[in-house]
Amino acid sequence: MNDAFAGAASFAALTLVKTAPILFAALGGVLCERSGVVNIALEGQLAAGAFAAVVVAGATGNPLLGLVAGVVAGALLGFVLGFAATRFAADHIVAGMGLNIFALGACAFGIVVAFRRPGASDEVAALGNAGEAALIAVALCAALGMHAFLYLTPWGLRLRACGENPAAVRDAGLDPARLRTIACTLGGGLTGLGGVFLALAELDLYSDGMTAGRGFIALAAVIFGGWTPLGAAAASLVFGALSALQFGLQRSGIPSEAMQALPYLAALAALAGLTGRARAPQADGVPEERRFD
Amino acid sequence: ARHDASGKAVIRLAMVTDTAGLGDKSFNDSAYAGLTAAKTQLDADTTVLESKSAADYQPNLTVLADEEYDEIYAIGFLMSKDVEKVARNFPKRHFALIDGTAVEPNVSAVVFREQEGAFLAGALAAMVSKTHVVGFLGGMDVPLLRRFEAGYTAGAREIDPRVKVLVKYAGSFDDVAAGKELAGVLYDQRADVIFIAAGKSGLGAIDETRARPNVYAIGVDSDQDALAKGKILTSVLKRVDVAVFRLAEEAIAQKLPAGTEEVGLREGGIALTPFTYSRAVVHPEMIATLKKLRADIIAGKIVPPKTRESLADFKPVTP
Amino acid sequence: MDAFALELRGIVKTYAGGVRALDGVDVTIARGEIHALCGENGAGKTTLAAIAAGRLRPTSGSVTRAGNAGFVPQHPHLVDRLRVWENVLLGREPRRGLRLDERAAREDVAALGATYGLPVDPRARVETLDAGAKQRVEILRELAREPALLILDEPTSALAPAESDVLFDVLRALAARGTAVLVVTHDLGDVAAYAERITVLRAGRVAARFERGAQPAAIAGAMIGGELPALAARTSRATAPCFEARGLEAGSGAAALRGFDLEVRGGEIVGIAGVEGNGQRPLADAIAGVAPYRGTLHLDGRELAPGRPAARIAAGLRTIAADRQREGLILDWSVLENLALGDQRRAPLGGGLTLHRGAMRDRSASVVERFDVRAPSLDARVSMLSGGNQQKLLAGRALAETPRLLLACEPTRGIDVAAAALLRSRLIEARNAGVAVLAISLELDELFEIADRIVVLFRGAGAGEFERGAFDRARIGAAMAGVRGR
Amino acid sequence: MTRSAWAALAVLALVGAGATLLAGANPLAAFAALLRGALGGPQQIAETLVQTASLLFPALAVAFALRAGLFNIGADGQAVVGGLAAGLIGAAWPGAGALSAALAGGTLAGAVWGALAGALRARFGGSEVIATLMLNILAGLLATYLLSGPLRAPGADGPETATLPASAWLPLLAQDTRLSFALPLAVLLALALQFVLARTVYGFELRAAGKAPEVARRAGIDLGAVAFSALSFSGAIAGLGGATIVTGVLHRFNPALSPGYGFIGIAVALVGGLEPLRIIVAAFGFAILQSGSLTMQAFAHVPRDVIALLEGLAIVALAARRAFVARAPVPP
Ligand SMILES: Nc1ncnc2c1ncn2[C@@H]1O[C@H](COP(=O)(O)OP(=O)(O)OP(=O)(O)O)[C@@H](O)[C@H]1O
Ligand SMILES: Nc1ncnc2c1ncn2[C@@H]1O[C@H](COP(=O)(O)OP(=O)(O)OP(=O)(O)O)[C@@H](O)[C@H]1O
Ligand SMILES: [Mg+2]
Ligand SMILES: [Mg+2]
Repeated sequence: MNDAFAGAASFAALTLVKTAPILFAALGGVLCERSGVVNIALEGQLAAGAFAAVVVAGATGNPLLGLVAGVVAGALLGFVLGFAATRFAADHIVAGMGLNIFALGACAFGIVVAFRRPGASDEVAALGNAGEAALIAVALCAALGMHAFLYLTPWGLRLRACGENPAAVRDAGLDPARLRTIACTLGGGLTGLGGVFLALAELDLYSDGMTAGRGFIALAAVIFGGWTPLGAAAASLVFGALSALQFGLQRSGIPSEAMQALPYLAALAALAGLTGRARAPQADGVPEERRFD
Repeated sequence: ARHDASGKAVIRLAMVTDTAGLGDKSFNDSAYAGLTAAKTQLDADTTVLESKSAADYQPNLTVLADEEYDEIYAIGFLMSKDVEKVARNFPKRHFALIDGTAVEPNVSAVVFREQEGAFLAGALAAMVSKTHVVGFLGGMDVPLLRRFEAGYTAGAREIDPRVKVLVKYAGSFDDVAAGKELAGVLYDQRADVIFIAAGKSGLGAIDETRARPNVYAIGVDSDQDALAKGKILTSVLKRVDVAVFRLAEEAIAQKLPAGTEEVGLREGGIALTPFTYSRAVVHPEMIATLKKLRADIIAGKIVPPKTRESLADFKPVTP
Repeated sequence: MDAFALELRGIVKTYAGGVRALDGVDVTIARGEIHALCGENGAGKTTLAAIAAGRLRPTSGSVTRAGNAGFVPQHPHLVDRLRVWENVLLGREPRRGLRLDERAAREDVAALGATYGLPVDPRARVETLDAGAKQRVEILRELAREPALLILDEPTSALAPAESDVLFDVLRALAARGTAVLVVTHDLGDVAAYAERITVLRAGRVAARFERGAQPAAIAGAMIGGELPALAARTSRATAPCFEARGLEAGSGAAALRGFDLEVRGGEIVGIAGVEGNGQRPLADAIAGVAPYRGTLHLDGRELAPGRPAARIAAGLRTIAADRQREGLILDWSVLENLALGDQRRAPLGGGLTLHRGAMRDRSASVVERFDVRAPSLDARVSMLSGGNQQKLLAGRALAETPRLLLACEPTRGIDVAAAALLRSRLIEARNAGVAVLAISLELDELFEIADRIVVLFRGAGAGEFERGAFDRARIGAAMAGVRGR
Repeated sequence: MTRSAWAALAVLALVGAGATLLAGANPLAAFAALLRGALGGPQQIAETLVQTASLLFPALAVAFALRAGLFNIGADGQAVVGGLAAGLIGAAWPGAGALSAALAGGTLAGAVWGALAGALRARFGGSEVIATLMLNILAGLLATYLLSGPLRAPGADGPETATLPASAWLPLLAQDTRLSFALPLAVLLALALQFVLARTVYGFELRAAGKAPEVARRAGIDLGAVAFSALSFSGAIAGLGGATIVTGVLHRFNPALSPGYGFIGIAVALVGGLEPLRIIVAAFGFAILQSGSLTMQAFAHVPRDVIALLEGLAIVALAARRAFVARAPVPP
């Protein structure tokens, strides 16, 4: 009985730990996409956040500075995506792919430069368990906060309008390009925070490939969540819980791959179940504004 | 060999990693340590090429052969066939394959009997464990890793027939966070000693070990004892560094051996680190037991199993 | 105080493709003046309006505005998935602390609508509105900003006549308060009744200027540089039954169809009259097979299965869709490819593995000729065509061959007078050739010109039927308003 | 070239030079090594062409689906199952026809992998982005499971098939290189796709569905059928690509057969404006970077990651040129 309780508690804890980085990235993605910019660069933003956090925490010995650096790095990538997508009418998917490749390459290269050795950084001063718990709380609150922001404030309304029809936003005397760029930058910062979580809260180092596809899972969470913060949070939790579950379920005798496949199979099954109820923002991914007549 | 500014001949050494890459503080880094040692101690000119896909192996090896590297190390069994082919195309260059079998005359290969070291790790884990539950954390569930798994399980049973060995795989060699989380799961399932053979994913598992009281880990490939002092009982060394360095020396002496060398406990290719930080837990009688088991393995009295299937047939020698 | 609200001098606009849409246009509008801009399709009206509004930069020439300009574009520019109040107040939302003050916003919008006589439901989602309501929302959005100059590009093309009158009354009230109004329209009756001054564009130049009191015929003459073409004559009427709808129920809410019966014979044009939102859209969607419905539809005696647009096309249905840009045309595609849409599986265009480019070219050339589509070339992208020419293309595609049933939704929306007359002639010719034509139009005058029979739709059901010869504006109007009696 | 293109090039050159200096190498030497490695001789050119072929298949797969408005980010997974099928069939095929059987098997396996996403999309409206993404991961797991477990090759230490018999190898175009008939196959495929898209009824319907689904639906085009078939074909193309890597390059199957070709392929496809013929050119351009970077690392001691970094920047810059703007996929 006691054991089962301990099991449940540790399962819950593990679920939250697995959820947090995905949730940060998914929220970053929601913000971006609601403004109309498809953000396929979440993976790169996660990596950049993790990398910058570790480098700065290592150099200064202060993990809080590392946290700030991680957020800034993610935000910078977000800004570049937003700027390219709006001011240069870049195709969002190409630009996002490019940023992913750039960020992963730059981090791998940066490790060599900063730590004089390829592959992984040294261990650096990290945020520890308290930081981990705090960031999990931040992630969950961010979901609520973003919901309030998007649906209850004027800026949220404008941002959503941008994602639906930037031309109408321009008619209203606002600058949709600017709004989109701001949304991308903020979203990038949030995603960067997900990277910080991985590198400085859960661990204390950066290692190539450590994001391990979490950015893409977050993208899936954005879509599953119907492009809403609370939906994305629920989807991230489900992904987190499923991977925590597969960790617990692995036993000798059952192929470990079968267990590892569990979250992904569940996602496919959910696709069949969630019959296209959610709709992407109408102008999501449309690089230029439409002609006016 | 090329000549430097002063006209001295400089030996040129290069290494190609498999897709797992550097930074794991275990297998690949061990090879890299050997190369670095050759660079500083033997004044060699060295380089490393990392492979991004299986299709990169051959061009990586070819480019290095083209660039007149004298000795080219291929790290990992996945490159066996590519080494064979490139070696045939460049008979004047010499290749060294770690973890594989050589066929060509200009290839030296080294394979390790990992299961012997893993066996000792399992025995140690069973002796230290208070819960009678020990864990194994692998990177990917592939035959090489199962060699570790089988040896480890057998070693644990040798000491404690009722021991429960939990086995988990991270599914990847570079998901550090997953390594950490899985170690947590193993510890939560009451394992108090785990053997970590998971590349970079293992770094996370060591992290988790460091954070928990009364649990211990066993490292792999490189000496990982200092990564969590006192919490890592020992590391099962796979002396890739030694093999690499020795081959470099032989290259300078122009006495490179062809063929495949198999190394284990007897040859010193596999060894345990000396419990520098873990004496508080690893008592002298445990060390004595390990010594005896090691001697039995070297003497052939114990043959640690290499696969899950042969594990079933393994009968503890000492009752 | 400045005498004029807008001054355009020597405006030239050359589009990226090299089309010179405007070629030295001067227009001045005084405060408090309603100024109409007329011209054939493609004359450059939209281009000029956009330049006047500051939405488009002229290639050369100067634009001087005395204050801020509001712009209601030809095609709606609304955020479909937001509510009416959100659209109207976007960018100037009332706020309580950091939060949106939704109640205040709704009240503001309702009050605004009441002030200008443009009733809207502030809480409705825009995507559920029909074209007229969208138009009102868009106008309200501009009015909310109290512009010194209001520019409207064909605001009445989606409105019923009565609604247009209301709109022009609103514009007159605005003008009385000193707002200058520039309105692009094809409705010369409105122009004559409401505009103080009129500029007629022809091929990018000013062709004529009129003052209040000008005759519609004179304006039309200046527009097209000749006489209006006469309507085709109708030949004797066939009576073979062709299309039949029984107990049709479709759509939802106020605009749903509730048990509608209809019969269209071959060689007959049946007009559906009604105030917008009385079931026209569900009716059209059910016939086109793009929305679920209950009841039965028969074409030439065979039942049309629900949800199968392809089968209907194969059975001989062609459609002029109500919303040309969303439902009818692929703006990024060429004229040539757009004209093949729907017929890609049938000879002479398709039928086999490949498309027959030659046949596609022949068809396009003939449609462009017969429907007077003004396009730079057959390979030009449709987005480069003016709105009216896009509409002609859409109609031309539906009548490229002789269909069995033609579903024509607002067939002449946004088309200039001459082109509209031409298109109506084409509809009558199709009827003469035995096609069953079902025309859904908000414009009673249009139905009077072409229909053999008019069925009035009220709250989703038939509310009266009138034969040609017995068309009576008053009685039809009464039926449209729900007053029974034949 | 326009001014902004020159500016983009200048930025790239500066960033590249800066990174090279940071790595302690000479930028000019590094650049020279890159070019030499990619185009310096017949061997090098052959390798670059091998890369071109490997990139071309996934790029075409992505482009084909995207023309239907569908975003296939699962080309890598499709290549893995395609390669797996080709490897298993090629290794086990008894007599003649091993190569054809391997290629056909790979194509079919890729098609099935794509069709799974297509069916979810057509039947349930499920996002193909998620489906293909999940199927990527599942493909890797499936391959590792099969080759470490039930279908493990005798003596194999990792998840690999045995070396294929020479009868299952794609014939070489040039002796002593790895350049095989994969390249002409890919180019032929590009030509065929160009024809299908531009000339056939099917291509017309597919493009219509991709550009304006609502218009297409009203024109009698079955959007579900288009989604299913387009993703199946897309998967088939990517699967064939995987099969050519197995039969033409590796001569065995290994789950790590792609360094992310499926992702780079998205960029290649879009830089090529989703036009098969222009994609060939784009693929060659990217292949130069891919293959030159090896030499750059070996000779100039500049980590290959610098190339990834520059490649990423170049893609962003290319995306930012209006000329390359392709319409984004239209959601349901
Ligand atoms: N309100 C609007 N709604 C939709 N599209 C618009 C709007 N305003 C401008 N555009 C589109 O943006 C294009 C460029 O607008 P603008 O006149 O501001 O030029 P610009 O951004 O300075 O670029 P350029 O120097 O190339 O003209 C116009 O051709 C028009 O199609
Ligand atoms: N974006 C564009 N690119 C190229 N040519 C264009 C573009 N927009 C309009 N044109 C061309 O410019 C000319 C004027 O078009 P405009 O839309 O101003 O006409 P209009 O008078 O508003 O016609 P309509 O009554 O049909 O709406 C037409 O020949 C049209 O084909
Ligand atoms: Mg117009
Ligand atoms: Mg018009």
